Formats: sequence, structure tokens, C-alpha cells
Amino acid sequence: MNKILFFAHLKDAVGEESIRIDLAGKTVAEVKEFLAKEYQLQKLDTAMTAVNEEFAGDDEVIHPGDEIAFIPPVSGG
Amino acid sequence: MNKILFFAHLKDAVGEESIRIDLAGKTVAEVKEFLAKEYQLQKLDTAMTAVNEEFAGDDEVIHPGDEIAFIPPVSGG
Amino acid sequence: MNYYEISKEPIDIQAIIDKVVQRDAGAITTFIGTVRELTKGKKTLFLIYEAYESMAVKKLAQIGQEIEEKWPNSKVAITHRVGKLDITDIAVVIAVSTPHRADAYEANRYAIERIKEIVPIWKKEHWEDGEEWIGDQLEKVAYPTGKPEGADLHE
Amino acid sequence: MNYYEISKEPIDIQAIIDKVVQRDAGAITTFIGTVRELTKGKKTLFLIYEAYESMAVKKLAQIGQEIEEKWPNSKVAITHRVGKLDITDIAVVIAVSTPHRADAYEANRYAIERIKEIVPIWKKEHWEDGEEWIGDQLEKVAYPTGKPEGADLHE
Repeated sequence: MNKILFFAHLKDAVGEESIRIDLAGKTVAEVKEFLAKEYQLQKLDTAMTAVNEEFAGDDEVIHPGDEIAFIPPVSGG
Repeated sequence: MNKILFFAHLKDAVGEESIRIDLAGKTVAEVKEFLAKEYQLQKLDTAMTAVNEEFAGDDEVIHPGDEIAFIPPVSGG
Repeated sequence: MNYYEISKEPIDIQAIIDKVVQRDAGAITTFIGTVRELTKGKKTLFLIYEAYESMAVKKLAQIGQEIEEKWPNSKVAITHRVGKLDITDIAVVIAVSTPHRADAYEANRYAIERIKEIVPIWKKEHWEDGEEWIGDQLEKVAYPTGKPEGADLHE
Repeated sequence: MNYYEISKEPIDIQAIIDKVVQRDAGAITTFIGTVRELTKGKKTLFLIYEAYESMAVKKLAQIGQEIEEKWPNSKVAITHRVGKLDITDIAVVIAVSTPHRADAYEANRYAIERIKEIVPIWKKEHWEDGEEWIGDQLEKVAYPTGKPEGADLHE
């Protein structure tokens, strides 16, 4: 099972801070495509992805237990 | 009458924080020359001069009541 | 000591400065980011900051490490606030100490630019006529790999 | 409020920062000059700072005015300590607020460089084997007119 975290406008769009779903074996790109469709997320393309709190490329493969977070363009500071 | 202020190594060399002396009519250059001789001040050349708390050029003329200060190279900060 | 923090409470600037005091530092710079009322003529009422807290702390620590490698003998502490902030409230405090002053300015500037690139913190601006999540990078470069690189920095 | 001060007491950093808070500032930078133990391998025990106080306050104010002209909507406060200072004690605090962050760094840097040129303050370093008045400009440019000019600044 995997935990998926959403922030900022993605959280508003999904309506949840996080969901639990099994994504093991999929690549980050596949996860993005799946979620964009499932939740009709317009701006998932512009978000970076973090796996276990570290930025991950589109071809990284998800393992069981991985925490996946979508990081919209940040605006701290 | 004029008040002359000395700071840092000049104060140490003169042995006084300030002296009172009439220098009206002299230029800053003349005052420097006079004091350098009177107190055997080696480093007066490298000091800037302030008249009434404003930097003054060597040809500025001293008026009665002017406060003259010698400003060795500063080292604040 | 925790040099890198996300805080739900107002930030005590002096406490952040105290973390970077060192006997061989002649200079400490701080950057204090405050909530500005006007941005491009539009009046902000208040902001909400949100963070992916655990990752944000790690990324702040990474920035500190980058600085301590680039500027030898530097020491860094950063705290970023989250929650609702009013005009003039403090969003972030960055303190950097170095032996000499030029480095203290440069390293501090590096920290804020890097925060705006890689630290998962977002602000939502609230105006009289609406609200919106702000994303600095939207108007800037996209990261093809999803991983921002130091080379993109405006140093 | 006194934005420019010479202080015989330890400087309260927060009090200096408070002076430059403004609703249209998004950035405040501070520079905190501290007494460093080692300079070129030589160990400092303590320092004595001395000022031509009335003129020093005027010159600090002049620097603030220069900044407020060069960087529109900036606000500046500077306090310099005098007397005996131990290692890590604070000699000077410069706070600058501006609408945007790049200006806050640049204007602050300008202030410290200018202080080291035109403000009548001197430090005497005390080492184990002696003491000496330090004069930065001795190793730099001499001012033929006795008046330093902005053009000499390393901007």
C-alpha cells in the first residue's frame, strides 16, 4: 500500500490531504497519469514528485510502502 | 578660540582628548602642520579633518569657535 | 539543537541568531521575510502558509549543508513559519555567520533563493476579491527531471 | 525615534529590527558585526571601540539617507557599540527593509562598506603581546581632499 500526499491547489482539487492506494510497480509518470485522470487534476504536470521525502524523476518505480507527494511550484520565503 | 579633538592613536600621542587654542584664520593644512610639529605627530597626514562635524578639505579656513577634529583612518563595523 | 525548523508559532529572531554565534565569526547576516501588503498594486489581507513539514525540514538542512560546503566556516540556521500570517508578520528567518562579511551576505542570499526553489512550502494569498495558491516557479523554469539543480540558481 | 545611534550598552537586535518594519516591506536584512577571535592567525583578547560620537551619529544618518535615495521605499536603522567588547560581542547592527529582497541585501551591504569609510569610529585590538589602533583605510586609498567620496566605494 502507498500513501499519496497532496498540497496547495492539488489538495483543494482532490479534496483530501492524502489517500491510500497501492501503486507498487508503477513509475512516477504512470502514477501521475493515473491520478490526473482519476481526479481530473489539470496542473499535475507542473508539480514535482517526491518519493519518501526526496525528489524523484518520472521513471522512478514505486515500491510497497513508499510515500509519494506531489509538490506544486513552491512559494516559501 | 577653537576646540581641537584627537582620537585613537592621535589621542594617545597627544596625551589629551582635546585642547583649546585659537586657530582662526589658519587653513586646515596650516593647522595640521602646526600641530604635527607642536606634538610631534607622525601620522597626522593620514588623518582626515572634520570642522564642526563635517569633513573638510586642506584649504578650508578656520573661524572663531570652530570645532576641529582629526579623524585617523576609521575602523568601525 | 535544531538548526532547521518549521514553526506554527511566531519566530523569535534572536533565538535563530543565537544558533549561529561562533568565536571565529565576524559577521552574522539575517534575512527576515515579512508579509507585504501590496504586490503589483494588489492589496493582500493575509496569507496562509502550508508545508510538507518533514520534507521541508530535510530540504532546509540540505540548503544549510550546501552553504557550509560552499562557504567554509559558515554556520546556518533557518526557521520557516506556517499557518495564517498577517501583514508585517514574519514568514522566514535565515541566519548565517561567517568569518568575513562578504560571505555572510552571499551565503544568506543563496539560502533564500534556494528556499524558493526546493523547499516544499506554499502560500495562499487572500485578497478582498479572492484567494489563490502562489507558485513562484510557474513563471520560471520547469524541471524536466522533476529535480531542481543548483545550476538553475541565480547566483 | 532614533534610527542612528552610538551605544555604550549591549545592542538589542530586535529593537533595531522593529525600527524598520513597514507594511510595504517584504524583506528585512540585518548585518551583525561581532568580535572575531582570530584575525590572520592572531588571537584577539578583546577590543575597545571609541567614537567621535556626535559626528558618528550624523554620518550614520547620512548613510541612511544615501540608501533611502538609492533604494526607493527602503528604511534603515543602525546602532554601533562603543567601549570594551569581548569575543562574540556585537559591535554593530544594521537593519534595512525594502519591498523586495535583492535590494535589502544590496542596501545593507552598502551600509557596512560606507561605515568602514566615513564614520568616525575606531577600534583598538588587544592581543596577548600588545595592542594597536586599527585603521582600515591605511592599507587602502588616501583621500586627497580629506573628503571620502561615494565613488570610492566597492559596490
